[in-house]
Amino acid sequence: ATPPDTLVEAWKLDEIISLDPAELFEFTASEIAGNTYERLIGFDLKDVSKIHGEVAESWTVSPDGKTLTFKIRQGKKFASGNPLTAEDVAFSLQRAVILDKSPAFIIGQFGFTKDNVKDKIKQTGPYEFTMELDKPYAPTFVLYCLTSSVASVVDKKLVMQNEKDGDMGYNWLKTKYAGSGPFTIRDWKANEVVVLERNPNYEKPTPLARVIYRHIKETATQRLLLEKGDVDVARNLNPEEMAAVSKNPDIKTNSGVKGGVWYVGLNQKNPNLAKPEVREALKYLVDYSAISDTIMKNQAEVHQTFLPKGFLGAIDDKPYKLDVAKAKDLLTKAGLPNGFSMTMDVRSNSESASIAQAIQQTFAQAGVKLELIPGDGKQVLTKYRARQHDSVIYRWGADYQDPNTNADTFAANDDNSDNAKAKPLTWRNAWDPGPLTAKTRAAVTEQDPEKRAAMYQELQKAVLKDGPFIIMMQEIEVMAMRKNVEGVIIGPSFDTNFVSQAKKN
Amino acid sequence: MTKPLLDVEDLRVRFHLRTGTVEAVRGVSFQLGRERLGIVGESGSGKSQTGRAILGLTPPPGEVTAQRLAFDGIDLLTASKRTLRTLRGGRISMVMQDPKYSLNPVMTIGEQIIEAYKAHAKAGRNEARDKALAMLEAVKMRDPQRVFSLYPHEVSGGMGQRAMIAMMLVTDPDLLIADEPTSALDVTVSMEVLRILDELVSERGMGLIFISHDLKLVSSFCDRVLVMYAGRVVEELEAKNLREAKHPYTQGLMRCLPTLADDVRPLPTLNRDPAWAL
Amino acid sequence: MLDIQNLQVVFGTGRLRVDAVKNVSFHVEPGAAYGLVGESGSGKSTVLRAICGLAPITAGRVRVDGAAVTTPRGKAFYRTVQMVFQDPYASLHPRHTVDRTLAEPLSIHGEKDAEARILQALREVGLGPSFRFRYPHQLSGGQRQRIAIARALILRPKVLLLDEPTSALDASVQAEILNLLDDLRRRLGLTYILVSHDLAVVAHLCERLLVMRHGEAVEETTSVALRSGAASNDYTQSLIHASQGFTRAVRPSTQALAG
Amino acid sequence: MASSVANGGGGHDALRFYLTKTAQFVIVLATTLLGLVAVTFFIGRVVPIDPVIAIVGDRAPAHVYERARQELGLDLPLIQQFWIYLKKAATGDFGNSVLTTNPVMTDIANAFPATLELATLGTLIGVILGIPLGILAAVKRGSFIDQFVRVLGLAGYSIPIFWLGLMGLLVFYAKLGWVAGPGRIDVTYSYLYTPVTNIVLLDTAMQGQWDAFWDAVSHIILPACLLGYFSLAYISRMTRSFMLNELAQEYVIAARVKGLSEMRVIWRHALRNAAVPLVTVIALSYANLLEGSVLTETIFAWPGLGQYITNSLQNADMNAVLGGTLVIGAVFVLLNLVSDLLYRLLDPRTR
Amino acid sequence: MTGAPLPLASEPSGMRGWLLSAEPNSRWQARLGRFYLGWRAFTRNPLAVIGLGIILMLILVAVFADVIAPYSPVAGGDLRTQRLLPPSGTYWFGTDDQARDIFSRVIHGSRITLFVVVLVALIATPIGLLVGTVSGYLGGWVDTVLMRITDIFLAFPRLILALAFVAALGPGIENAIIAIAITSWPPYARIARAETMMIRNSDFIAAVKLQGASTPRIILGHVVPLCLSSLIVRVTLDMAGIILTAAGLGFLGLGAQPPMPEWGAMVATGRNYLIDQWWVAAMPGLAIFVVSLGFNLLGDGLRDVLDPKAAK
Ligand SMILES: Nc1ncnc2c1ncn2[C@@H]1O[C@H](COP(=O)(O)OP(=O)(O)OP(=O)(O)O)[C@@H](O)[C@H]1O
Ligand SMILES: Nc1ncnc2c1ncn2[C@@H]1O[C@H](COP(=O)(O)OP(=O)(O)OP(=O)(O)O)[C@@H](O)[C@H]1O
Ligand SMILES: [Mg+2]
Ligand SMILES: [Mg+2]
Repeated sequence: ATPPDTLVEAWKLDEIISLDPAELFEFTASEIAGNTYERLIGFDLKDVSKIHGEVAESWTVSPDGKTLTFKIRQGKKFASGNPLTAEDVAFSLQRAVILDKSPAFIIGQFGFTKDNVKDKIKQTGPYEFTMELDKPYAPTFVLYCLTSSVASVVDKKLVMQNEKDGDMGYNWLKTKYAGSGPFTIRDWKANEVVVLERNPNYEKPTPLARVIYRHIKETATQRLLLEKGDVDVARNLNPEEMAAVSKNPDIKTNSGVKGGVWYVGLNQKNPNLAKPEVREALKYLVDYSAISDTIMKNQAEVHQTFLPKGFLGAIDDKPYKLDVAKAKDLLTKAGLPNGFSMTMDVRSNSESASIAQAIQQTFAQAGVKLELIPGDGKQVLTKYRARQHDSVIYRWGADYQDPNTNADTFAANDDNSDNAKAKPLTWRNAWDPGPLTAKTRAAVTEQDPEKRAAMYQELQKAVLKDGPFIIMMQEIEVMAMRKNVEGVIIGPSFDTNFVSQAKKN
Repeated sequence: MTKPLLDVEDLRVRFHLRTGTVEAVRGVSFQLGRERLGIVGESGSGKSQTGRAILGLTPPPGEVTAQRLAFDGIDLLTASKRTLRTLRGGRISMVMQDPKYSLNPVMTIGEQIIEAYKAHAKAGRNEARDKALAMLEAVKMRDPQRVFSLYPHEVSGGMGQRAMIAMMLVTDPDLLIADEPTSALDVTVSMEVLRILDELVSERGMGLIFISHDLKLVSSFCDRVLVMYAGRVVEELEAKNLREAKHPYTQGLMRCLPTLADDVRPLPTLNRDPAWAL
Repeated sequence: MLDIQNLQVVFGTGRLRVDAVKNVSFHVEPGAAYGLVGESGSGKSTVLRAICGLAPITAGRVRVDGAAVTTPRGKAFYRTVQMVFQDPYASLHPRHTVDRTLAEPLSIHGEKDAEARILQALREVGLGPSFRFRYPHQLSGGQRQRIAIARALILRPKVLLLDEPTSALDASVQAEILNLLDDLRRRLGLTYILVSHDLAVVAHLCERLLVMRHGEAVEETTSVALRSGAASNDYTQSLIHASQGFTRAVRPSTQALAG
Repeated sequence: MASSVANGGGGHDALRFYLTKTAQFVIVLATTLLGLVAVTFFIGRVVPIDPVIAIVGDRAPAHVYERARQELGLDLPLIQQFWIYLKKAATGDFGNSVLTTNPVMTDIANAFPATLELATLGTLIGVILGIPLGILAAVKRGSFIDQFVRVLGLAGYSIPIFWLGLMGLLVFYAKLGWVAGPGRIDVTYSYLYTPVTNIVLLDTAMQGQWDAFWDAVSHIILPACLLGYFSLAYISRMTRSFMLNELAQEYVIAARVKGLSEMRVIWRHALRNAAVPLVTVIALSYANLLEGSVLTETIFAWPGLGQYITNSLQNADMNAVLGGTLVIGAVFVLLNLVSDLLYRLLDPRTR
Repeated sequence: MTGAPLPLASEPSGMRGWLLSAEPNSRWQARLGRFYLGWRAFTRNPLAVIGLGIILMLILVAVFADVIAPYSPVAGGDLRTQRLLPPSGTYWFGTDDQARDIFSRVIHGSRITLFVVVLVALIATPIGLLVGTVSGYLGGWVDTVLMRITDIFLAFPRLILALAFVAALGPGIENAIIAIAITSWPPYARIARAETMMIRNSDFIAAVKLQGASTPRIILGHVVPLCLSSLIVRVTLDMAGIILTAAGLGFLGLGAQPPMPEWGAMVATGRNYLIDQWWVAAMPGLAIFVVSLGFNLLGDGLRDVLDPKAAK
């Protein structure tokens, strides 16, 4: 059994490589950052379109739309005891850009570089700072980006105390903590455990004294631990296990829709897949509802457009369902009446392997012979990024809550050549979306939210019809937990699963 | 001769094998007093099995029966395991053919002698040690102290054989079965070993069964000889009368050896008569 | 036929050095039989092995048929010199039939007519064709030794090296093998070198012999001298004495000869 | 592997003998490790996984990716990379793990004791039960107990470890509640002691945290028994076969001739001799447990070396893989040496 | 042995007599006789016969898989109604998460298992045999070099090496087999070497040398046959390990590709349903167990027949 003031979660933690908000980008680390750091802006978990200040008290946008001025809440303190001021906020943003780690582009995309960021993001008063953008972006776009964990506020004084060789405390913060959130990070043992502890300086002390994430790789093990009460929450149960534990009177399940989508990418370098009829035919050869009702029960729901529900402009069109006759027609039109053979790269040991096998079955009904190539996560990814696949089954998770994050990757491709710099999903599948690229770029600077939403709807429809993506499902996150656990929040993004108000009765 | 030390009547040893039942010893009978009894015969004639059956050490698939198998009045066939254990090594001992295999390679020679002694005599460590050293000296070991702490592989075949004899005689047995104690040794060394055994018999009055395939040796060393063929005793006679053996098998064995004394060419060979085995 | 001059064989180096044979010389005429006797470890086998290349010649000279041997020995050498080993149980490949064992040398040397020669070799050692497809475990020790002899003879060598060919055998079988060897020598005009620790066996088969001890030649003598008990060397004397059987009291050896 | 050398010689010779032996051992260790590094290194480079992704993730912009690639030195020729690696490794620097960001040696210092603890206990169980069972089977050859040991052993060879592991958890942890669940120690106790050796049983015991100690015991007992079972399967079978071999030797009969009790014949004589090859077998089975517990570690959420290396391999974290492999290789060679020494100790013939 | 034959209680006659004849008339009879003797020794061990029975069953099942299996091993049924059904009259072993009949999959999986086992044996045994015999026979620096290489492969964590190889060559059953083969030869080399060292100084090797035989001839014709039997025994005993390693690779997703009915991969999938839908993992697991057991029992029996040292 677990202590009453401690919440223990069983979770696969082996992907954490850093706890520095300027670097962390994985689901697990993001969630931990969400519970331990505060960000400039937050959004309403029920209605993502509502934005509010978290560390920021208020903000104003200049008439030309290029300068934002933020006022910071006063009286906040870091866990270390240092007061939180605009200096810390500006420093945190600058630091993210200067360190230039993986998530830095979320802030950097507004025209900040290592060299100019100190001028463009400036402290203008003890509790005020400004941001100067290179273009008049849609303000919602900017603000949504500031809700992501890379915009977490770090304790400048503490971090700089631990600076070595001008690394802005990077090597220190990788494994340590310098924030102001409801919990502090007490300990991280790679592949073993992350321990959070109540931050006494947080304005609204948490009911729990401690939250412990234990690395449990086996889902069956997670289940046994949960049923036995040795963990309070199990995070990675599969549908069958979920169904089984939900019969247990001591256990309940909580779920929330997430921003991730499951899709099959079709490489346009394959001449068969480059035919529009073939792409469409394949979209008719997936039994969406059967998969989401069985293999992915409680894990995902049918969704076919690239924007997940809850995003600005998201539509929920579902034109495709399993229709072998129609698919055969389309294949005949494409000159492949007897079907053809293709391969699909699959991450072994994951849900995708099961989905892929179900797809394999339905493809076969129209004569499409699908050979599955299982591989390690990183191995499949390497191949995918080198455009060496025929098709691949993968999941895409939004980087931040603005629709641009998905549009940018599903609908835009600036350079389809083999040595392009950016590698969005369109590029990886060697698809040139033509005019859609320009439309995506235009949508980013559209100031009117309604017009902007309409632009994204158009993009979604175009990709749905013609894109080399069979988008199948939107992710649902389910946590199985002991009955006495309350207040665990499953937010719409992976860094908004909060335990700050959780308690155990 | 009064009551015999060992009385064997109709001893049989059978092995039940896949290919059928093999009778290795078929109705051997003899009596032994305090004397040197030789058992000769060619390879596989059942000499060793006879010796082992007396000690109750016939290997697993074997089965031993006899009309009578008594040592000093004790029936060995019906004796309890416990009795047998006290007899074994205590009053009956056996020197085995090859010291290379019969000594435990990971124990020192001294340890092994002490162990044999302590299995039968209530003695302290020091007393046992003294006894062992005395025994090593008795078998004419040149440097008993040194040999005492040597491992079997560190001594030569002759020394090993003497150590084996020391180990088997440390309890002052009444009967010693020596199974080809010299066939692994050089002629010169084997003479020394025989001399030791000879002294023990004449000085201590021990009974000795001497198993060998070397007729010449047996005839010169023993008092009485049993000649075995295919598991049976085909002839029993005084050792000195071996030259006058009646049985054609014994005669054949005697004649087919080349000697320095005369040069027979071709050497007579043995024509086995199936009737001998019956 | 065979001429050994100052043969020396050393195994190992440093602490592990063993001087197995020290400075041994002897000479064997064609068609003669020469014996080597001595106690265990005196280097008898090593001399034989050095002659046929199974042990290194550290110093000295070995001549066969007037020519010095080469290292490694050529095929021609093996057609001239063959060896029979002490232990008939170890010298035959346990998984090969008699047929295969005898066919092997023929195929190595590219001889034709294997069929007939195998049968002939079996006949020569007094075994019938029924033995041809047996495995060693289906043969008695004496039969095995006969096969080993047949194998050595099948290439028609001139010299046969015999390393205690009968010491693992029963007395009656020993007589058979000794008779066979005697007979073969006469019929095929072979040259023998015979190693044995049994003086009587050496005397039976050989005309001359060399007594060895600790790797050295003690004395060369004849079997006639041996039979008459005339030995100049003490060690040879003691060997003669011991071969007479057990004697209660230590007496001069000459007396024992009568018994 | 023991090369036996004739005995004898004075103190000077003995000294020289041991010096040569030591030199030989160092050379063996060095070449084996070098070979291991080379093989692992080059395998690591042909593995079609981009190690850079492991660091920067999938979403990183091109320039971030490029920079990370250069930092890893992946743009240099292979041979040069290997040389650089060797030079660093010689000074004990195996680089940092990409996944955990720690120096590889630090990670291994954490993970190895966990595996060591488990494997040692497993081997102990295997030895304590396996040897008597093997002896019993040999002494009562063909009897019921012999067949039982045989089937027990064969089952140990044939049952997938993950199946047995999960079933064990289900029965003894979930249903019966006799043992604690996966993990090394309960969270309640995990901060009651300071890790010194990282061997939980040792640390807690040395610091007198007996509650924590007993909790750790109840965590380790199930996986240890599981590994113990597999080691038992192997050891009992080998014991049986060695004992059969020894019991057929002449010296055993000689011991019986001396009138020793059967117990003494078996334990003092036969086993003492069987122990010689058994040492090698035990060392081998120990080494196998050290390297082969990947699946057990996964199921029991045991943060050990097996999991560490597998996880690293799957993420192309080559520094970690190399480091881990080297440690296991070194342990292997070391165990070889120890069994060699024990061999010498037990068998006077090789001294 | 020479000397008088001891009378046997019953003389073999007829066919048996012909086989057991001490004077075979042809190579064939000699060989058959040997085989028959071995067979008789073998059949005296009931467990070994059971083992042989299991292996024969495996082969039969693999050959007639198409006939035996009632359903397709790869095509699944309706996900909504036929998924994860417990064993019943229709689906003897139940169905899996893709609504496939597990019984049919297990039946067809026997082919893959057989393929793995045979191929590994065919690759690893000759490598081990060659390295071991050459190393043991030649000795010297050849021995040193070969044994160092063997040591390196031996000291390598086995699963890791296999994983690395599979990762390098790409997943798939063939590569898994190569990987397993590459990791399993070192022990064979060691055994073969030990055996060779024991026989290389024996008289019968000296005898062929004296007939002028070349080194390859001695190694292949004389040394190898003698090492073979203990190696065969060892390989059979290893079969279980090989199946389980293949299963382990399948478990890590690096073995057979879905939807191939490889037993290890099936168990791996079943792991997700282990507690409630136990049959998904248990059925292929049981198959692995039975076949490994079969190989082990067979190996044990063969040891008694082939290995002269182990036979008593
Ligand atoms: N364990 C056994 N199983 C079957 N037969 C056996 C066994 N032990 C001995 N025999 C047989 O018993 C017979 C007699 O064997 P024994 O050892 O007594 O012969 P021996 O006269 O001592 O011969 P040697 O001079 O060769 O030692 C032989 O035919 C032998 O094959
Ligand atoms: N290969 C070898 N390496 C080292 N020493 C050897 C080798 N072969 C023989 N020796 C040693 O050479 C010496 C002579 O041995 P050899 O076999 O020639 O004796 P032998 O006279 O034939 O004895 P036996 O009558 O026992 O056969 C012995 O001390 C032996 O240990
Ligand atoms: Mg005998
Ligand atoms: Mg010799």
